[in-house]
Amino acid sequence: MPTYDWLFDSTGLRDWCDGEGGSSAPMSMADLMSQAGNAPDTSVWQTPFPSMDALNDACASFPQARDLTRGLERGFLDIKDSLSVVLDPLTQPLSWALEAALWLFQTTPWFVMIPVLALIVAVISRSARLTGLILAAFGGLAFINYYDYAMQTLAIITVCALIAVLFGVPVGIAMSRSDRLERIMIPVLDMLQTLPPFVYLIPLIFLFSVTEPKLYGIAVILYAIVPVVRLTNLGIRMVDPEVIEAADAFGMTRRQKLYGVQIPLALPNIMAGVNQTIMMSLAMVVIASMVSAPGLGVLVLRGIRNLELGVGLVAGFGIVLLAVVLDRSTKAALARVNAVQKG
Amino acid sequence: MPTYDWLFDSTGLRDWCDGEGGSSAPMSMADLMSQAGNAPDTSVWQTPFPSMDALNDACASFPQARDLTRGLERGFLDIKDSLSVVLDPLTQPLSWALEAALWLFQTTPWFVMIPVLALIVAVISRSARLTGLILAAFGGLAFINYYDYAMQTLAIITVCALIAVLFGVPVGIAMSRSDRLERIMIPVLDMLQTLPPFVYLIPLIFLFSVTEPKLYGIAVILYAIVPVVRLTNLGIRMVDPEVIEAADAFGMTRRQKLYGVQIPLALPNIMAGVNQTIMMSLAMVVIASMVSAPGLGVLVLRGIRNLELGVGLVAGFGIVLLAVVLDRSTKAALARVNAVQKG
Amino acid sequence: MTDAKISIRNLFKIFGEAPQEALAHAKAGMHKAELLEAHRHVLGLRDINVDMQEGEITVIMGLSGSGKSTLIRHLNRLIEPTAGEVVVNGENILHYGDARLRRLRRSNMSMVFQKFALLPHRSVLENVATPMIVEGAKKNDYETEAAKWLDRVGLQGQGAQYPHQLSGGMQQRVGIARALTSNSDIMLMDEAFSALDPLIRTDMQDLLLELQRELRKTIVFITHDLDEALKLADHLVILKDGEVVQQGEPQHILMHPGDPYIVDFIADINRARVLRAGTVMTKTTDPVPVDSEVSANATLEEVITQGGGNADLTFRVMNRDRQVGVLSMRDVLAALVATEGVKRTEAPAA
Amino acid sequence: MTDAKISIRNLFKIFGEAPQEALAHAKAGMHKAELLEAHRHVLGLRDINVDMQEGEITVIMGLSGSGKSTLIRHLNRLIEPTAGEVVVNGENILHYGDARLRRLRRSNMSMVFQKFALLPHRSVLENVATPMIVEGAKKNDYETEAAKWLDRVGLQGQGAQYPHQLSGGMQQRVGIARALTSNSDIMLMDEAFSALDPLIRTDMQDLLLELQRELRKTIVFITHDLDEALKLADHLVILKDGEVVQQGEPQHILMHPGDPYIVDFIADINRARVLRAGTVMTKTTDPVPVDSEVSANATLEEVITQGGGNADLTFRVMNRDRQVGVLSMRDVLAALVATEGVKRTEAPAA
Amino acid sequence: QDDTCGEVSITQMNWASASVVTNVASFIMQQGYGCDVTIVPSDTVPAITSVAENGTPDIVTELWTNATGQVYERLKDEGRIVELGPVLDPGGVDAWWIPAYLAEEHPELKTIDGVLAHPEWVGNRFHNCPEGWGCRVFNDNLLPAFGIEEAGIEIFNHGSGETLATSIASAFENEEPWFGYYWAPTAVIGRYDMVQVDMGPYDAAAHEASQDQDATDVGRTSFPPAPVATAVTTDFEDEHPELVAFLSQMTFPNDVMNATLSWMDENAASGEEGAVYFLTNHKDIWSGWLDERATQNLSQLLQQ
Ligand SMILES: Nc1ncnc2c1ncn2[C@@H]1O[C@H](COP(=O)(O)OP(=O)(O)OP(=O)(O)O)[C@@H](O)[C@H]1O
Ligand SMILES: Nc1ncnc2c1ncn2[C@@H]1O[C@H](COP(=O)(O)OP(=O)(O)OP(=O)(O)O)[C@@H](O)[C@H]1O
Ligand SMILES: [Mg+2]
Ligand SMILES: [Mg+2]
Repeated sequence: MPTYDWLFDSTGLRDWCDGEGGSSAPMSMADLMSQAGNAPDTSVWQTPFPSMDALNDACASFPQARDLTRGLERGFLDIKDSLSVVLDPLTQPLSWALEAALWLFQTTPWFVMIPVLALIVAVISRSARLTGLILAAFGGLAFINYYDYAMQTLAIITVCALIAVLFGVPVGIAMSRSDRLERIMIPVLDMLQTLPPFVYLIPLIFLFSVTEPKLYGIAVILYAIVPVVRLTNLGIRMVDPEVIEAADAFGMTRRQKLYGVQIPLALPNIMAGVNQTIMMSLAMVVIASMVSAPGLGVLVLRGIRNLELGVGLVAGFGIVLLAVVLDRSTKAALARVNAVQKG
Repeated sequence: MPTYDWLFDSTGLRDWCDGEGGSSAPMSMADLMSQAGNAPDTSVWQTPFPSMDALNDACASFPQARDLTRGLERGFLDIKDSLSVVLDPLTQPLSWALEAALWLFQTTPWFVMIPVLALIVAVISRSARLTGLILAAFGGLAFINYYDYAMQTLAIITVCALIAVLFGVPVGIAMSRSDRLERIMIPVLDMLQTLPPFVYLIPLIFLFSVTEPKLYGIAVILYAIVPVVRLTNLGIRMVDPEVIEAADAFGMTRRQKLYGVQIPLALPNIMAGVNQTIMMSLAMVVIASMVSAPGLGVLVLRGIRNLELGVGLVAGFGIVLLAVVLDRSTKAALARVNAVQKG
Repeated sequence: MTDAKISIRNLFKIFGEAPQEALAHAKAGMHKAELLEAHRHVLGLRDINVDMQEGEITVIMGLSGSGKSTLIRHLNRLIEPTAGEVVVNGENILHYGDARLRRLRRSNMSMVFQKFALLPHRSVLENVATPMIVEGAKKNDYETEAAKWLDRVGLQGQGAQYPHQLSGGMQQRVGIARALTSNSDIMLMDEAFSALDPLIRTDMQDLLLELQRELRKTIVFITHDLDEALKLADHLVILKDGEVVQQGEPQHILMHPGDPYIVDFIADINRARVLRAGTVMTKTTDPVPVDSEVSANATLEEVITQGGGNADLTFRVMNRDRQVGVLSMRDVLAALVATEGVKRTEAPAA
Repeated sequence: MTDAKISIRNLFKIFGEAPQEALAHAKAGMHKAELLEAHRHVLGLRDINVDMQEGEITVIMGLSGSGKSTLIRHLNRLIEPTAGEVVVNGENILHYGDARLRRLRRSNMSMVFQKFALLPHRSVLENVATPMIVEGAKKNDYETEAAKWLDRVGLQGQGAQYPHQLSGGMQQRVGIARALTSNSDIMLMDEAFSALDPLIRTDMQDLLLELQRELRKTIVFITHDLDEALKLADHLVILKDGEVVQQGEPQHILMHPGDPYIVDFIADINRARVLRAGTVMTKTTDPVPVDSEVSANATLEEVITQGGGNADLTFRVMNRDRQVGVLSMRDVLAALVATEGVKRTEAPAA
Repeated sequence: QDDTCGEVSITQMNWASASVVTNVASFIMQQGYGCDVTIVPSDTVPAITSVAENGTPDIVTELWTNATGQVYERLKDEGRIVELGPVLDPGGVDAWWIPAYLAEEHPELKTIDGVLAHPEWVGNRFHNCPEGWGCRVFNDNLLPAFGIEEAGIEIFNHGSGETLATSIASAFENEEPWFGYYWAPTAVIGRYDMVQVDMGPYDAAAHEASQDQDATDVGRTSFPPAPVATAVTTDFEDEHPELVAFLSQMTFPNDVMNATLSWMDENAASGEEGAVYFLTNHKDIWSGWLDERATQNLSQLLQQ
């Protein structure tokens, strides 16, 4: 069976293989079957890839793939403590912010909260229709007793999106001003967007106490920060070069140019980024609920775990409703920014 | 406690309330506490929203919120059989396609598969570097014994993205030709993108057996089809109106215009949609593994379930690697389309 | 005038939600600015009547937004009018059905566009062959024909390239070749040369005139450049705010501008280059004592050159070997500065 | 020539990866096309030497891609040269540090842009006040000053509007007002009028000339329109492929084009409108029998008008009440058609 | 081998012991009975729902029947599913646990009264099940019954089993107090040395009541062993009597299962490898599950 014996025999590594106490892999199902007398036919077509396990078969000293993943795990656990000493206090404010927001959104009575939300939307959108939509949406959710869950979700999204914007915009600005930073950040952003959130949740769980809200806060922020960074960078880089030239020609300093020209002109793009950031934090609420975030996500999970179709669907549509409301409100704000500049 | 008694008393509905055998909600924790003599202070600030449950408190005949979700569930279960009769055969080919692809990708030996993949990429990208990347990526995955999982994931993505494109492009074309259809479709697409995939997994589990691959196939396709539809529509609508005018001026029929002008010119956009569709199907692999899709997602889940940090991380990076490879390859194809047209 | 190749009659075009209502106002005498103000409708064209003769170049000019593009797009019905008739070859094309309209576009009219509007994904040869491909021709059928026209516009051997590999001037030549391939007798050109550099532009104008001398198509040409208009036009139509301010022979308009707007417009023109002996001569067939002969088509510049700087000559003006008038250097000089006079005296509308 | 306000000496600009290497080739005599072909570097400017006098309008013209924008951007160092000097007020600005350069841009130079380049999120008044706001002025400080210049360009009371609410011509006026607010003595204008309609363009040219008569700034003006160049220029620089083909007084260039390229360029010009009596007269201070007097600055068109069409007059040409030459109508006519002759005889370079 | 068996599908739940059970069953059915086995990765509720709605998969194993709510009971009543026998002997363990080091330090904590008396020793926190799990229902009823909150212990509802497990792991990493619900046999309990908190006597009525989501006044009770069963569809029962016989016999002693799980943990082994480990080391156990024909088919292996 060990196809790659010859490799170690011919290179004279046989001694090393047999020498040290290398561990051999546990028996696989295929091995067992062959023992049971039903060996799968081993034609040339079945030649295994010279993978770590195949090589370990031939030479016990060669590490197995599982040694690799274990090593990774051990390595992480080794640095985990020092990491957590640094990160824990740094991220503590996030926990506080989330707790405070959850407390605020939940203790404020509905007859204060709903009008306040409607008022905010009315002010930023100047649209009666949209304000009506807000009232109807939250009224509807409250009527079917989903108000508390919706508020929890809203609180989490508010905090996370706010923090994502707070960090994302400066990062985007920095990227727009340095081609080198841009070259470094773009793959990082790409990775944040393709890496399944579950994957970075695992180390996070080890780093922080699972009972801390920041656990899901960080997961949501990491996932949602990408668009605002990207679009801030893009927006500033796309500012009409003639306008930038004019700013230079009139002797503006880099600072004046940034605050007086680039950011204002990139505002439509930045706002589009904010809109997407909010949408993406909303997309994460279900996954966040897997690491104990309260809100509508919990109901969706309950729906899927118990196959309570109704609960899952209604909570899902609750999320969609929140999404529509937030999307419309930010787009209305965006439209007003655009109207001033025309673009 | 029932704050809204007056509502039913004053409207003369009291009889109706007490008449029929309406079910009263189970006693809540708060009720229990008040019975225990520890009634929370009920100031005006605690007035509950006139929600279904609050009204049910006051009037037993008024339905509770859970009646709503239960009703929804029952409604779905009632139509489920007829739905399933229609959908089951319609979607059967998807199961076959997935099974065939999984079989093909898994039985083809690695020393055929890897070169074939590299060759495909070499042909579409004409880039030695990219081809090298492919070889390195799959070789690396194989070396750490993740080859089989990667192939399963690749098979699923290939089939799902292909089907998404196959359906998405015509839908996008139809949208671009009818403003009405566009108005109808845009909210549907928005919803598909904001609804957590978990939510539509629930009814799918009811509809199809968990043994059928189409269960996750449909979930992946529903999630991934959005960008290709959107960008096909956008691409065709954005074709330079002067070129369209030229086509009209030379007497092209609608058909000639579509195939000879609009689709070729929208190709860069359509390709960008295909790229995003592939990325989104990849983003779904972990969630798909929750409903029995094989592949790297299984390992990610195993990583978090068994707290095997290393396995989760490596599998996660395997997914990112696949993402990078697929992204680069489709972008290279896109670049070649663009080079011909310059844009 | 009924034998005109194309004849536009009482054409109105109004952009907006309810054009028919606005049309009533326009017919009642409202103009562009008022209609926009009072009814939020854009008056694209208002009561246009133009005849375009077979084998002539009709130039439509006017400032941006004056309705030039709107007008030319009515000729092949890329835009539907709000009211009025467009008669081509004696038939009102507004009565055409889809198929008949397509036939008109395929075989009677071809168009050249300001931004070239080539198909970027097709080779130059395929672009030139577009009108034939539309008719279903295969590569074998169209190859020689398309190559012929490509040669004709001076792009021999470039057929295999793609549009983006060519310069602007070359792309526009492809556009012209494409229009010529359709073998239609009417060519519509909407600011076909506006996107080009001045020197290349002069080249293209010369190319067009050369082709026209040979093929004698009916050409409708749009420009907002007066020099270009005067160089090309047999018949000149000046639009302003969707209305025809003046139309007629370019020489005539130059000598008798009908409107202060036109006076402004022609103020900068190089009159010596544009005015012709036949326009400024004193008409007479009487034999008079003269120093030399000039053609009625000669520009004043040519007359002056011919005179060698001599200031007191008198010429006999000839048209096809027959005297049609006489022209003294004094008339020439007077014509060179005539505009100012016209401005002050308000010449009657042509 | 050392007392020029701005003096450009041996300026080279090469775009590409390794400009210094390519520079050696350029200095060794390579031209744009060869450099691109052989070394994949774009020759932006090659050995430019131009002096711009205080209080004059220097017009730089040339076809698209000839390096006009590149040149003007060296004057305030928006582009760094590959080699050479730019001397402003006697100092080589290439030695300036950041702060000193900013001072130069703030107080000595201002710029007007082809596409206006206004700040869309600021009101018109704030846009006009940009140079003062950059210096840290508050609303109170800049308001009157900005309003003054806004008046000056004919936009009284439009200060509260936003740029997108104005038409193109009005936006360009804002751009000019902005440049004027900086109170700098040098104004750089890169195709400032190219985006405008012909009639509005004429307006703006007149506005510029009027302001210039009054404020006597040093203006560098870029255009690819010869008519515009001749109308505005005190000194005309003609670029081609990054090199100066000819520079000098416009009248002189017209009469003595140094290059077939320039001949092509000026072929279309309205000479009567552009040539002046002083240029074509016979220089003499001897009293001769004449019919009338003209100013040396009068255009030939004005001379002809003054002659009332009379073809055999002779004028005394006066400059500040002193005779500087005589001009016969025969000279005038000869000058009107001179180009052809030059083309044939290859006039020596100016 | 004969191929009278045909195609069979069996679920594999997403925790470690279930994957051992499934792989063992699958191996025996393949090698012993000549079946063509498809393993369907799934979860308790989706699996049971799929059986209810679509009649597939054929075999659901390691089914914690307490966690399935009424669906399972209904299916049994309707005669669409047949429970064959227990998978674990004596059964699954539901319990409230504390880490062993905590029990060593404060032996009082081994009883619930000790915990209630010294909530600070367990970190003033109870780690509860996620929403949607069967255990959540009875925990929510039992927690007030024991007066956990009144004692000053905060109840933390986890979002998923993963965070619940990690909280144990991270408590062990840092030797911190931990108190909460978990179940066995599992990889986590196999890996970490946990002690069950003694919750007093078992009260069947209270236990019954605690299964109801809407129950109000539940008394104190400890957990009985949880039934963990193998179930098959009635169609399957008719068609494959020999497999039904085997599956009814298939019962893993708890200690063997725990040993297998901790071996898996030490070796970072997959469920498949765990099954192989069991099959090679405990032939005495599984040989008793087989009928004659299967014994013969597997004789080569059994004799080694
Ligand atoms: N589809 C439309 N909807 C509304 N208004 C339109 C539309 N098309 C043209 N117009 C208006 O009609 C008028 C004439 O437009 P047109 O494009 O014909 O002008 P033009 O003379 O071709 O100008 P340019 O030189 O800029 O091409 C303009 O005021 C324009 O705004
Ligand atoms: N940043 C740059 N990188 C490379 N080449 C450049 C760059 N900027 C200008 N060039 C090249 O330098 C040459 C001169 O360009 P410039 O913009 O100065 O021309 P211009 O005379 O202003 O033309 P236009 O009339 O089109 O504005 C052109 O060939 C152009 O392609
Ligand atoms: Mg137009
Ligand atoms: Mg330029």
